[in-house]
Amino acid sequence: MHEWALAEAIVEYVKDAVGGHRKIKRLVVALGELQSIDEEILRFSITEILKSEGMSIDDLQLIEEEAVLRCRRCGHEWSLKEVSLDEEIRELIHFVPEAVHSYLKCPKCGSRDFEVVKGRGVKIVEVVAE
Amino acid sequence: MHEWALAEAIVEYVKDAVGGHRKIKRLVVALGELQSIDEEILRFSITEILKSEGMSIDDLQLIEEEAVLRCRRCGHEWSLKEVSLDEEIRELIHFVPEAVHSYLKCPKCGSRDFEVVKGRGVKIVEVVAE
Amino acid sequence: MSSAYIPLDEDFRVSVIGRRLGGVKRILPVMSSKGGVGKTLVSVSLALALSDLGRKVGLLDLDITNPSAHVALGMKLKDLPEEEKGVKPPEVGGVEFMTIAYYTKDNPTPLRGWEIDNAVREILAITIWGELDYLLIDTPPGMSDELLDVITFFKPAEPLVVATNSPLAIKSVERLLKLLKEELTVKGVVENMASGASSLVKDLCTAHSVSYLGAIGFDPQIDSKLGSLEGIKSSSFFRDVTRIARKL
Amino acid sequence: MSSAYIPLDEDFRVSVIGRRLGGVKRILPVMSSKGGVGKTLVSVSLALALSDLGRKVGLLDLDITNPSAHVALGMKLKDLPEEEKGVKPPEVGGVEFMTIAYYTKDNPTPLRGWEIDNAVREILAITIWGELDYLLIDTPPGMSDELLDVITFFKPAEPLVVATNSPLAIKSVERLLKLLKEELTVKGVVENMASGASSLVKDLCTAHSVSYLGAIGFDPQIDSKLGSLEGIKSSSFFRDVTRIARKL
Ligand SMILES: Nc1ncnc2c1ncn2[C@@H]1O[C@H](COP(=O)(O)OP(=O)(O)O)[C@@H](O)[C@H]1O
Ligand SMILES: Nc1ncnc2c1ncn2[C@@H]1O[C@H](COP(=O)(O)OP(=O)(O)O)[C@@H](O)[C@H]1O
Ligand SMILES: [Mg+2]
Ligand SMILES: [Mg+2]
Ligand SMILES: [Mg+2]
Ligand SMILES: [Mg+2]
Ligand code: NI
Ligand code: NI
Ligand SMILES: [Zn+2]
Ligand SMILES: [Zn+2]
Repeated sequence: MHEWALAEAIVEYVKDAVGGHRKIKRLVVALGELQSIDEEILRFSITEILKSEGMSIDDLQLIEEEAVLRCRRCGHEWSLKEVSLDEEIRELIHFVPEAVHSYLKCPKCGSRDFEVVKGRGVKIVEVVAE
Repeated sequence: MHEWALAEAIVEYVKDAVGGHRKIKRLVVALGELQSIDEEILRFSITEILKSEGMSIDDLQLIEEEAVLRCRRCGHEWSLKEVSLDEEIRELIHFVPEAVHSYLKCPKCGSRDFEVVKGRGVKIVEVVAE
Repeated sequence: MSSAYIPLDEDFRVSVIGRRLGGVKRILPVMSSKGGVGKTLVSVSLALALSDLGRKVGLLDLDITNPSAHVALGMKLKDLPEEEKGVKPPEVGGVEFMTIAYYTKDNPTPLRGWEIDNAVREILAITIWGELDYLLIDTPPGMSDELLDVITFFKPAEPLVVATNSPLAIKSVERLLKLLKEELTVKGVVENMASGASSLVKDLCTAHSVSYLGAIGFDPQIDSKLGSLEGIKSSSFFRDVTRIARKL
Repeated sequence: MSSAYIPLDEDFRVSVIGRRLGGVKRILPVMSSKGGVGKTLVSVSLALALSDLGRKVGLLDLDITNPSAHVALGMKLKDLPEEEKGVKPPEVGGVEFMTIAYYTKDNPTPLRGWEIDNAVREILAITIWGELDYLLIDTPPGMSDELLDVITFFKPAEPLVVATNSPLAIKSVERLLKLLKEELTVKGVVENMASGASSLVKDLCTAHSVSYLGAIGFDPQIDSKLGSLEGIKSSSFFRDVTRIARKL
């Protein structure tokens, strides 16, 4: 349930973004595949925290973003489907996505000098106040 | 005259970029203000080196790019006009532009945690083979 | 380009960092651009010493690509920290201890600078510290992402700078003091592996108008005591650190 | 975002690096993720020792945010290197020596990772090495940009890994060996500040199937000799390094 902590950060950010507004019309949050965020828990947490702040939300969109990784050494791009990451390791990456460099290598050249081009973690895409 | 070394790198890159072509139609190189590249020396060097490789060029465009710096701490954006950099220090930055962090601070908040957003150094903008 | 540093005001994680540190009375990053001067041993021992003196203490290892505070503390990295509306730093020797090593498990973890910065922001956003009198931060050598992030995210930080009387360390620490003094107030300098014969570190403090907080003598036994809390606490290193802890 | 790493195949500077290193027979990066184990002293002394043995030697300080090889060598940083179709590394004690400190002049130079990477590429593109039997590279601790760039740009590199028998150093070196062996052949491990009593470093070599290249004893005089070539060469440290140099 560390999703709650991320939800607190999201709400903190949203509060700033909408100024004094109490009603959020739309909030779009991308969930990068690498971090395996529990969508339902995050949705619940954001809604609860907004409520406790006396705020409401019409439309909370959580959209999944596929992870794309690219090797800085050889240029190869790949997705998580191409590699195997067991449940236990996914759990570690869930907390700090950069830990992926401890467990994965480029499937083409074997280097750990790769980057997560897309789908690392949580990202706010859009906030619209009433 | 370390511009010669950069010209060698540019030609090496261009040779790759145009495959086996011997005639370059257009080469556009941006010269970031921060690095104070001597335009005439660079032009001379590129032309000479191309010639020595049995290659020719129609149109060599060297365009100046103003430097823009942005403070990572306070967000302030500034240009080199806003600060003073004497000749001696410009010479040091000429060789390794990152040395700018040894000599400049954000004019607004005093932090050295700023980045060169634009106009750092030499950059190839366009290569067109015949 | 994808590999960019996210501007502070565009990163939702940054918005919550102030609140996460809200219950912390004093933040003491242990710093030195020179490696091997004793940052990790000083931060670990200082945390244990302050806890023994009855203070509530947290310890955060921010040496992201080479964490080693857990090795000094003898943590086995078997279990993950508890989750409860965030990550609760496990307790060791009375100290709330957080490290990326819980997740990287002593595997090589090569990270480019922007990845280090990303990991730091993530850790700061999800770690739920209790009410603390002191948060000690172990930092890596060099003058790059972790160090700049410490200056950015921990306010007001009171850096403890560790120096030895090696000329290479003196030069590095000089550069660091110059940088730190531009942005914040340095708590002081700790001299480590002090021999008594050299006054280089004291002279450095005078030259840069920072406090000399005390000396830790060379302790030939310390390496053999690492990994055990009782071992560390029985060392002359720890006795010297405790003397410094009383002054903070 | 502006703060991005330039992909290798989009950076014109990268195209010339191979040629710049074309006259170099062997490239020996001196590495250790642990700070303070002696990387800088080993690389400096090894360069001087190999030169004394009649080899053509270059030395490159790639500890970009905390360069210190020039301090050990006693370079004053007054003059800029000569320019002649590039930058000619000045000679010191028979060694061609290149460092960013010629340009940063012992000022604090905090750089984010992508800036370090940029500086490394720039230096490699403009430095004109002579014909060299050996190019030694001093590297920083940690496992970030400089280290990854060494693996990327220097091929084939034969890393010399420096270790001490401190448990923290052993753990760091273990992670480094694991990483290096994934990508290249490690030349071997140098044990520094060896006491004779501990076999931790030898055991590490056995466990990871890398050569143990020899030991450098603890030299209580070495700090007082830094900054002078004659000083360094008269040390027991240098005598031990020379023994290792003969084996390379
Ligand atoms: N006071 C001391 N006496 C003896 N050895 C010490 C002392 N302080 C540090 N050391 C040695 O230095 C090594 C590096 O210390 P460490 O705390 O890891 O430095 P840093 O974190 O600055 O890299 C330790 O493992 C130990 O061997
Ligand atoms: N063999 C040795 N005997 C005594 N002291 C040493 C020895 N090797 C290194 N040192 C000490 O360790 C310090 C750090 O060495 P340095 O080469 O700068 O390490 P690194 O480059 O790995 O950080 C030196 O300034 C010196 O004080
Ligand atoms: Mg440390
Ligand atoms: Mg540490
Ligand atoms: Mg060094
Ligand atoms: Mg160095
Ligand atoms: Ni969770
Ligand atoms: Ni020039
Ligand atoms: Zn690859
Ligand atoms: Zn600023």
